[in-house]
Amino acid sequence: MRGYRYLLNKIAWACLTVLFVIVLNFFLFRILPGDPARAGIRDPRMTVQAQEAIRVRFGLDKPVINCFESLNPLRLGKCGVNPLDTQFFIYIRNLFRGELGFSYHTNRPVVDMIGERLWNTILLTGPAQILSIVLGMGLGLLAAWKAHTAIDYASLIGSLVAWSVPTFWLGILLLFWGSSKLGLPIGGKMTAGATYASTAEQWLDVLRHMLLPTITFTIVYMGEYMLYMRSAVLEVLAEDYTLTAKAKGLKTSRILRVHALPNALLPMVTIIALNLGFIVSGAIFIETVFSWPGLGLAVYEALNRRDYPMLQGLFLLLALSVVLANLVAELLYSVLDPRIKTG
Amino acid sequence: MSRVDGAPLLLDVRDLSIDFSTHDQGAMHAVENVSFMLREGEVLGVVGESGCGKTTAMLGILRLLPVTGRIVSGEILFGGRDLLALSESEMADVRWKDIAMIFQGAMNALNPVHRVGDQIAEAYVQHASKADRASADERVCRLLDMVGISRNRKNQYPHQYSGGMRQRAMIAMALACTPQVVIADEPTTALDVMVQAQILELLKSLCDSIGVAIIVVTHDLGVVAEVCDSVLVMYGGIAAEYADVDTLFNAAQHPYTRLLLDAFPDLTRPKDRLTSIPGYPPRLNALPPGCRFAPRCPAAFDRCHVEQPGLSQLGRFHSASCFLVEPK
Amino acid sequence: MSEQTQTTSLRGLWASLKRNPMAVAGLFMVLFTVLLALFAPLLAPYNPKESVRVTVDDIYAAPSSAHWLGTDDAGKDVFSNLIYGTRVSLTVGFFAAFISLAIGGTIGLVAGFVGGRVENLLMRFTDVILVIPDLPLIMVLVALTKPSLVNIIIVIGILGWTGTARLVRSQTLSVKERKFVLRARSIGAGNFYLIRRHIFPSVFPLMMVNTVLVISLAILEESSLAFIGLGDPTTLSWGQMLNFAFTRGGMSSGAWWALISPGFAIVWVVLGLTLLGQGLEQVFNPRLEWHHLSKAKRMVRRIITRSVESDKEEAS
Amino acid sequence: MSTQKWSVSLLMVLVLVVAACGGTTPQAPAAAATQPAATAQPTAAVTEPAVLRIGWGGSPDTLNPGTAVLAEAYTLFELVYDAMYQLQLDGSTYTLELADSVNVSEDGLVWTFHIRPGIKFHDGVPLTAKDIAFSYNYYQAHQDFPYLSVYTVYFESVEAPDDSTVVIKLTQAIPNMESQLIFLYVLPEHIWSQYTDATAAVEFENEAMIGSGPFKMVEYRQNEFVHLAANKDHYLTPPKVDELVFQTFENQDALVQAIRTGQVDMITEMPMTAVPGLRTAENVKLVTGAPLSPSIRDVIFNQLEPENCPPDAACTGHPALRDRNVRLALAHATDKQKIIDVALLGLGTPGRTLVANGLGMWYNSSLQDYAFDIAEANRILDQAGYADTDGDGVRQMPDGSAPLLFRLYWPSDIEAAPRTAEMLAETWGQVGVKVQPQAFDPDALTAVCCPNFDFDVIIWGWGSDPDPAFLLGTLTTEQIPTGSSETGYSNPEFDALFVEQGTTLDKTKRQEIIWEMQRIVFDDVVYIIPYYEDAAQAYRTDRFTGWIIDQPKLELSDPSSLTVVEPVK
Repeated sequence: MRGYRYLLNKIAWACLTVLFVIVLNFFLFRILPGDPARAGIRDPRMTVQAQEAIRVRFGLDKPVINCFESLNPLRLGKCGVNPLDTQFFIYIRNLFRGELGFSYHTNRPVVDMIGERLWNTILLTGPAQILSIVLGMGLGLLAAWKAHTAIDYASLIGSLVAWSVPTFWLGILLLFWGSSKLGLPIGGKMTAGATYASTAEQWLDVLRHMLLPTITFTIVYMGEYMLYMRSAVLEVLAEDYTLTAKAKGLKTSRILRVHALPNALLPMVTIIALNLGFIVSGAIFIETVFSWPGLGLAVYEALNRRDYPMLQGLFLLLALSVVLANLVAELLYSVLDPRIKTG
Repeated sequence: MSRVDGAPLLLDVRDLSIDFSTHDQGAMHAVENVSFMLREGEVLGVVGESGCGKTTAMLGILRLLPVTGRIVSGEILFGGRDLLALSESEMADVRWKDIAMIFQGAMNALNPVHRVGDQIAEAYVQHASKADRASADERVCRLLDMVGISRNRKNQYPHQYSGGMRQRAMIAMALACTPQVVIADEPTTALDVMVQAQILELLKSLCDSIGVAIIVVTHDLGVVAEVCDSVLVMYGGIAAEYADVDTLFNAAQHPYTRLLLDAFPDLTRPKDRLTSIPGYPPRLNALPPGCRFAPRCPAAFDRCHVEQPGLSQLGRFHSASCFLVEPK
Repeated sequence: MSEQTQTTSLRGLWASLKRNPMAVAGLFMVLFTVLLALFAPLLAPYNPKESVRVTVDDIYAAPSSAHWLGTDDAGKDVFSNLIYGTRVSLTVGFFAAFISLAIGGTIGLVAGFVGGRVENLLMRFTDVILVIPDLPLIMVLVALTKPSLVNIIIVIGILGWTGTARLVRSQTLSVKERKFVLRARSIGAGNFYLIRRHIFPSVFPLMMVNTVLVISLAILEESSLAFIGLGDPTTLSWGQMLNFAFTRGGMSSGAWWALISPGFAIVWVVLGLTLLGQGLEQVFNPRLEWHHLSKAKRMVRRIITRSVESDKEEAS
Repeated sequence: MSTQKWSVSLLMVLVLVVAACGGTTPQAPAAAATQPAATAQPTAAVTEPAVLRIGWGGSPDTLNPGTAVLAEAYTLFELVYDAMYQLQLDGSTYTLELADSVNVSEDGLVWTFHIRPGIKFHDGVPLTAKDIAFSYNYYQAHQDFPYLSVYTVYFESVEAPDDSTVVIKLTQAIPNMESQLIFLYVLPEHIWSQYTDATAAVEFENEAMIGSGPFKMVEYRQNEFVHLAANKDHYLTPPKVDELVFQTFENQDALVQAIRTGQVDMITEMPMTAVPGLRTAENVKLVTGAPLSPSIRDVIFNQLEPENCPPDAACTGHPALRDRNVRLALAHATDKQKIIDVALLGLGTPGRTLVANGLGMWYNSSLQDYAFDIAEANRILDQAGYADTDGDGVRQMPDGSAPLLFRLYWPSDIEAAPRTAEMLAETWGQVGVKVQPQAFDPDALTAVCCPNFDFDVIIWGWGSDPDPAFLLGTLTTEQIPTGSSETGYSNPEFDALFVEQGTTLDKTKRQEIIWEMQRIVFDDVVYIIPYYEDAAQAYRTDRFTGWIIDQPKLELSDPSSLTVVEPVK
């Protein structure tokens, strides 16, 4: 059946893309100047031997890859070196063992640091994404149905404004409005060091901390979903089968729910999947403004501290989630659209 | 005399006029004072070149006009009620229960993401009483049998049907609630000749077997001769001639009808050369003064270019709008 | 998208744009900003470049008659910075969009026109670039190439073309199949002639629509980069103003003006561009104004003889 | 095909992407990282426990003293661990902490410490001389510890003959023995002995952080908060508060907003621009002063003589910068007060030498700074032959070979640097010297600066140790190839004095030498030190009282304050 080969092709390309990202990731951070020993504050107490010892600990004394001693400054080296002694192959071997190396900054394994933060990002972006999908698409459906009326223009303008606002700026304004006017917490995931009578109370505290970032997220993403949904539904409502549905005497609500929505959702699946892939990139700004200890904040900190292994791990995770999101979109599209499923 | 002369009157359209408003070119008179009747079991053919307003008139009956269209005058009497006076919800009950329609572009008329069987059932369930709903599945199978589609294709999707089968499915759907009237808008245009014949044969047999009245909109006189009991010829939004099929084919009065017949190959009377009608159909926003057909009418004289001829009654079932045929 | 609707003449463009109120608003906002950028020296009360004796109480001074929008963390007049800032932000937007357009346009055109394996390869390459999340990659490239405005423009341009490439490819594909192209090819027209005479004229308007979108994305991207400290501190873009205001305690010292005005300016330009984009989209690939469920203004005009209440449609 | 199917598929998208993100399985929200094995919480006093909340902008990089680099980590070490000596807030006097007496052999090579009896670790195990000896040997054994191993350079041997005596033999007599020991925190041998090999020592996260100091670790969430509890039976300074919480705020404005709204009781740092606002905020007391560990901002001139250029280094410094007159003129053309006013909003004092004013007696306060005088600067340059031959407002080299056009770099992580660069460009422009400003990524700047010397002028800075030796060492000729020397300055007389101060035991004699070294560098205008940054901290007056703010140095998060502060009645 054509569908099966179609998916195999997609999966093959996804794997190839991931491999490309892995290789790009490695060389990208070897081209960048930078030295783990000197990461952070300059201090005269750092002796040359200490720097050399640190470089050995991070395996940076080995050649980058056969024939290349180092990429920045570019120094050629012996080509006959055993590949397993070069940083590249060690990196690949560790990768397949699930190790992403050690952070320059905290000496802790990158995998653990990402693991701790992953849950926080999902906790923040998950509900926000669902909220913006539901609100955005609901509004989009309504605006398309009532096309060229007050509701349509209002929601269109609203979404365009929401789409044009820089995320971090909206975050800052909400942070200050929320904290000074409503007494909402200023940052972080929960009140520091607080002891909770019950987990329910703890969750309540977390929710209080989540309120403002979630609102920011929802506003920013809702605009985009609404715009896409509106154009998708407009197109569907102009199709012949909508006229047939009306001719069949169906109620407008049923026409929208049974005939228009499923057809409009098809393109939306790809857009939603793509957005889910880019969640972390989007979260960088919101988590920074709200000090929310998620992956976005980890990217910001790792960049400020030039913590290359951590950046490398985070980029890999970002690229992986985008590739997987695309793959899932393709899968879902073929499952949901009978025209592709049945070949 | 038409075959169903004595049958009770189902649909009586009187002086129906429909305008289209556009941004820059003002109002376009798509349909002007068109009147016709439909009796039980009758097959009425509505003939005319493309852009003569025939489809618009049909959509007007079911009030499915696009938002820019407006019915400016006329009455559509059906079952003793004027459809134009109904509220939207009352009209929704009439649609498909009493009057069903088969659209021209059948390719896209079925929803691609729902099974054909479900779409047919949906039409039935919408208008059936609570009790009958249970028998929806069984009813769909009988409908598919009627139109010659095998039952096991019920759960397939529209894209798995050929053009002809999709048209048959549309017909099945149209008959889901056994309506009194079915409007078929160019049912065979997009199909090849062989399939065309089968579809026409199917329509004819359904009309005889379950007594449903059918309006067939077409630009193909062959279809009219084959299937219809009476014919309404339209040109530039007006009713040029309206008669039973025998009178029309043998004693057409309106110059346009005669030219139409000449332009059509006829096995019974060999013609050496088919005459084509010079000129083009009028653009609805730049209609000529006087008779719409005047610019292309070989028999046109000065009055035709000035005045618009009214519809004159020539026989019990025969009328035409042309000065030549006006009783002196 | 048939030829007739493609209003190539500017007057025709304005005629069709005029009908869409949002597009007009967008055009006004964009033109206003461009004028502001052009006549910055005349409009700005102070020249941000020349040195001015600054004392501590000049820092984050509240809006006053001397400084309509107060001063920033270096005592410089926010209003003048804002006006000069339009120049930087617009240049970043236009040039980055130009680069994206050039790359995306060519790749899309070649992929669409040549087709086959070449198309597959180019499109897979586009997917890969799309997959790599651009913000982290930009961070690395800017950190690598010393933060300067030119580098930022190049970096945003290099990574912003995937959308344009896909659009141009699909448009080229659809035009390539057109009869008049096949006919031209059959009478021996060369590839370049075909592209120049047929493909490009119909692809170009869509690229224009996409450009407006890409420009607004570039401006947003620049401000995000500047916010996380990757901008060029020696330039005077809105993003940099936001970064200074945010990192040097703008809010905590109550200097809302230093933070709100640049943010507002960004929203003003980006909104203007997107509204204009919507309008152009409607002109170049007009979708039906209405659809089957549109509420008819008045389905049946009141017939003189009998009062027909036909539009008491209940909300279904 | 009801729409339920669509919503299910949407959720599937979410779950699939989530599960696929990274190989790691997300743990449930860790309620408490690791419960300390230490004694249970202090018996809950009848009243609510006094919890002091502190807000700061950073977070410790790691809790392992060996590998830690950031100041935040050292703040925690000071609270949780003890050392042999404790540095007082005047910046140069040391008091014994773990030991109650010490005697030094005549030749200054053998230091014998008598340890106070009855000291316990937080897990109840007694602290003995053996733990101290183990700790010092442990630091010496790991050369790749960034900072702490360098303090054991002069240790020949460290032994503990019995539980209360520690004997340290030195390779040479050194004057600043106390400053070497204040950072060598004493680790519990019974825990750290399991982590002696190289990788284990570095990978040990030490989250339980068992020490003997006035506070003990309760919970640590990196980049979120650190929760400490008071060690009520500390032998020297039992704290009056019951618990301490350090909360991290990623952006500075949130920090200020936190103290305004009372969400925290004290903040250790703030953006300078917030100072005016906080001065007037109700029940918030703002305090400014020299920081405990001073940070020096310096304008570096690349004055490397070509013959000193290290192998495969670029050495592209502008020749004019080797001429003292040019550096002197630029010193006169630098308006330090304006830089402080604009870049630091007045929160700094004009600087003179690498040794900051916070280092107490070591700071040569007798030096008279170069006055900001554009005319004087122009006069010096005219006299030295740097005329503006082509009239473009930029002077040329005497031989007309090149204009005085200097590349001015700074690292992008110094917040005030861009504004400082702007002002330097302005005032230097008035004396005919043009600069090309360029921000740099810190690591890229390291690669360009040292030991490559591929620059003209850099605005950078140093973190400083309480003892001046390390900082002054960066100006010796031998440091040029190592990269520690930024200026490429090489002065034999200075090198000789550096060696001499390393071996002078007598404090006043050593002070004279160090003052003389600072005068030489100052006269040669090797650097321009625009300012020493002041620390600005604030605390809620309605929450806790007793903060130590009358000392020459200011550090509210130092044990000196945190062990004496008590809730406002």
